[in-house]
Amino acid sequence: MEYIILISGFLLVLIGLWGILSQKNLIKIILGFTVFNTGINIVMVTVGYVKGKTAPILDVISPEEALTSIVDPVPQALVLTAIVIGLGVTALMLVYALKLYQDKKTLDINNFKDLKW
Amino acid sequence: MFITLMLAWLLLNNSLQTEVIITGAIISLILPWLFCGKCEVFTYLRITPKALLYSVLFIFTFLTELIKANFDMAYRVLSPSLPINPGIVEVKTKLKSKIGRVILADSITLTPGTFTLDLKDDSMFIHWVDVKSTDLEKSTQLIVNKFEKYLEVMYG
Amino acid sequence: MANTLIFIAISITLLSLLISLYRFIAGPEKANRIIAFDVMSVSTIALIAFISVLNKRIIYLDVALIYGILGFIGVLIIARYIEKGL
Amino acid sequence: MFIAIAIILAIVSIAGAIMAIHHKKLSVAIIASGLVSLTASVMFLLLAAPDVALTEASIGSGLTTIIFFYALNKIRNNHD
Amino acid sequence: MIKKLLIVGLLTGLAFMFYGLLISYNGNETLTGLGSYYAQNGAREVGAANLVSAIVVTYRGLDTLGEVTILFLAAAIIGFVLKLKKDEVVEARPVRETSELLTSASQVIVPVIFLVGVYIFINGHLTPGGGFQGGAVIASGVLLMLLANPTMHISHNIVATIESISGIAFVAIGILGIVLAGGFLDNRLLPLGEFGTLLSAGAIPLIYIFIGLKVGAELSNIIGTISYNQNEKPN
Amino acid sequence: MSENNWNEIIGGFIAIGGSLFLVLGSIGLVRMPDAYNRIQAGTKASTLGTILSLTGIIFIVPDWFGKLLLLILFVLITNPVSSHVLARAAYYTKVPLTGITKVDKLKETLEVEESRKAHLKKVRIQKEEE
Repeated sequence: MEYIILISGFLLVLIGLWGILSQKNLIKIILGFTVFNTGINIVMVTVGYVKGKTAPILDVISPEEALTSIVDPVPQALVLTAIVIGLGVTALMLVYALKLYQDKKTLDINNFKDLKW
Repeated sequence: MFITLMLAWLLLNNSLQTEVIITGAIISLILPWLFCGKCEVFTYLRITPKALLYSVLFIFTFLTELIKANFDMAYRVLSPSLPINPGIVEVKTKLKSKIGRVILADSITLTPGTFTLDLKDDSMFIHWVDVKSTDLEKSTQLIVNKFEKYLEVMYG
Repeated sequence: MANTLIFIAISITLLSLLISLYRFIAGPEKANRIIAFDVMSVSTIALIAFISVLNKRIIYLDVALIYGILGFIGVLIIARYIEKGL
Repeated sequence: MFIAIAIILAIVSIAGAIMAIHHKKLSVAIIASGLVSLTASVMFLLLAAPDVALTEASIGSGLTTIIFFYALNKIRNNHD
Repeated sequence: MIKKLLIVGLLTGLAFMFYGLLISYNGNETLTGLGSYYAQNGAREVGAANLVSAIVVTYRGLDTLGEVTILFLAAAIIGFVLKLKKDEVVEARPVRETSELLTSASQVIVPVIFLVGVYIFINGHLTPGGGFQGGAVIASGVLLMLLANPTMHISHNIVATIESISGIAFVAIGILGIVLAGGFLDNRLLPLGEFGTLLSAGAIPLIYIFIGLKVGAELSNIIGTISYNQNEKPN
Repeated sequence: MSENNWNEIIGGFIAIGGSLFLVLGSIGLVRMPDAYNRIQAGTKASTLGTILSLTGIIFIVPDWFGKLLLLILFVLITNPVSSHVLARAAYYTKVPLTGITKVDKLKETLEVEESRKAHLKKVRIQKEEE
C-alpha cells in the first residue's frame, strides 16, 4: 500500500512541476504549485510510516507499549506546519497575481517584461 | 438554543465525565451570547404533548417517504427506457415560521421525485421528475400536504 | 465475518466513486461537474467511516465530520460563484 | 483491502491533477485541484496520520479553494 | 519548442532520481532515532495522549510561534497590498440575493460549526486536531455567515482585538514556563493531571485555545479582506 | 458472544445496502439527461446511502453512537440545502432543461414579473418626462 501512495506522491510532484514550468496563465502556475505541495506532503508522511502500526494517539494503547505500536510522529508534525504555511504562501501569491492583473489587465506571464533586459 | 448546543456537545464527546459537562455548559452559554441576533429561529418551537406526538409521527412519515423515494429512484435509474417526465410546478404553503419552511423544503427535497428549486413568499417552485398534474391545487395536495399537517402543529 | 461484509461495502463504494469520476471528467456544464463533486465528497464520508471501523479507532470519525463541513461549504461557494453572487 | 483503496485513490488524484493543469476553464481547474486535496486527505488517513488528514481536509482543500474562488471572482468582475 | 524539450528533459532526470529513491525504499519495520525517543518518553514527560500535538506545542514550541507569526505577516501583507488603490472608483456590482432557505438554514448550522471548532481545539491533546484546524473551522463558520448575507462586513476592530489579546497571552504563557518550569513554553506550569482526561497535559489546552483563537481571527481576516468587493461606494 | 455476532452481521448487511444506494446514485448521475434530474438522483441516493452506511456502523460498534448520530443529522440537514442552492444557481445561469420537459411554471412567473417591472419602469419614465 505504501508503495502505491509513494508512487502517486511522486507523480503528483512531477505533474505539478510540469504545470509550473509549461503553463502561461498565472493562476494555472499557482495551481501547479499547490499540486506540487500536496505531492511533497504525501511523500514526507509516507517516509514516516511504519508497517502495520497505528496512529500516534494513545487513547487505546498504554504508554508503555507505545514504542512497538505507533508510527513515527515527527514527520507528521513537520507536515502539519508545512500545510499551514502553504496556505499563507498561496494566499500571498494570489494577491500579487491580482495586483499584477489590476495593473496590466492580463494574466499571461509573457506580458510581464519589466525585469527583462 | 442552549439545549441544542449542549446536546450536540455531549454527542460529540461521547462521554459523561463531570469536567466534560462543565466545559460544555460554559461553551454553550458563551456561543448564544455571541450570536444573539440569531436566536429568532428557535423561538417558534412549541413544547406541548401534542407537538411532541406530532413530531414523532413526522419523523416516522419522513423516514418511510425517504426509503420509498430511493426505491422509486432506483426503479427509474435501472429501467432501460428511463421513464421520466420532468417539469417545474408551483405549490402553495401555509407555513410562516422560518424553521418550519426549512424543514418543509428539506423534506420535499428528499421525497419521491421532487425537489425545491426556489421559494418566493408563500409559493414554492418544485422540479418534479414525473409530473402528474400541472394544476396548482392538485399538486399542492399531492406534494405538500402530507408534511404540512404535522409541521403546522409543531411550528405554526 | 463483519470484516468481510465491510470489505464488500468498501468495494461497492469505491465503484460509485469511479462512476461519478466519469461524470466529473465528462460533464458538459460546470453544474454537472459540481454535482459529481458533491456526490463524491458525500460518499467519501461513508468511506472514512468504514476505514475507521477497520482500524477500530473512534478518533478517525472527527476527520469525517470536518470533511462533511468543508465539503458543504465548498459546494456552496462554487454555486454562489457560478450564479455571480459572491 | 487497503491496497484497492489506495489504487482507486491514486487514479482519482492523478486524473484530478492532470485536469487541474490542462483544462481550459479556470474554475474547473480549481475544482479539480480541490479534488486532489480531498483524496490526499484520505491517503493520509490510510497512512495512520489523522492529524495531517484533518489539517489537509480543513486548510488544504477548504480554505485554499475558497481563496482561489474569491480571487477569480475579482478577476472576472474587472473583466466584464 | 526548444523550451518544452528542455522541460521534458529536466522532468525525466527528476523522474530517474525519484525512481532511485523508490527502489531504495523498502518499508520501515521499527521506529528509529528521534521518533523512538518521543514514543518512549513523550507520554510521561508531557502527559498528552496525542503525541503529534505534544511535539508541535512543547518540543517544537518555537516553530509554532514562528508559524503563527508567518500567518500574521501574510494577513497583514494581504491587507496592505489590496488596500493600496483607494482613489479609483469602482461602481457597485449587483449582487444576486441569496435564497431564503440558505439564510434560514445557515442560522441553524453556524453555531454547530463553531461548536465543532471549539471542540477540536480544546480536545487537541486527546484527539486529532488542535489550534490550526480549529481555527480553520471557525474561519469557515465566519465564511458561511458571509455567504448567507453577502453585504455583511466583518468588523476589523473586534478581529484585531481578539488576535492581539490571544497572541500576547500565548507569549505570556511561554514566559511563565521559563519562570515556573523548565523552559520557554514548558507545559508543566500546571499540574499534569490524570492521563487521558480532558483537563490533563498541563498547559496544552490553554495554549491551544489561544492558538485557535488567533489562527481563526487571522484566517477570517484574510477572507474578509479578499472578499471585500468595493461595494461600499454606492453608485 | 453470539448475540454480538448477529449484531455485526445485521450491521454489515445494512452497510452493504447503503453502498448499493450510493452506486445507484452515481449510475443515475451518468444516465440522466439534464442537470436537474442528475441533482435529483444524486441528492436522494447519496443521502440515504450515507445514512444507511452509518447506521450499519452503529450496529457493528454500538459504543460510537454519539458521533455517528451527529454525522447522520449533519448530512441530513446540509445535503438538501446544498443541492437546493446548486439547483437555483443552475437555473438562474440558464443551464438548459432537457427537451422532454413538460411545464415550467417558474419561467412563466418570472416572465410575468419581468413584464410588470418593465411596465412600472415605463410608467415612471413617462411621469418624469411629464
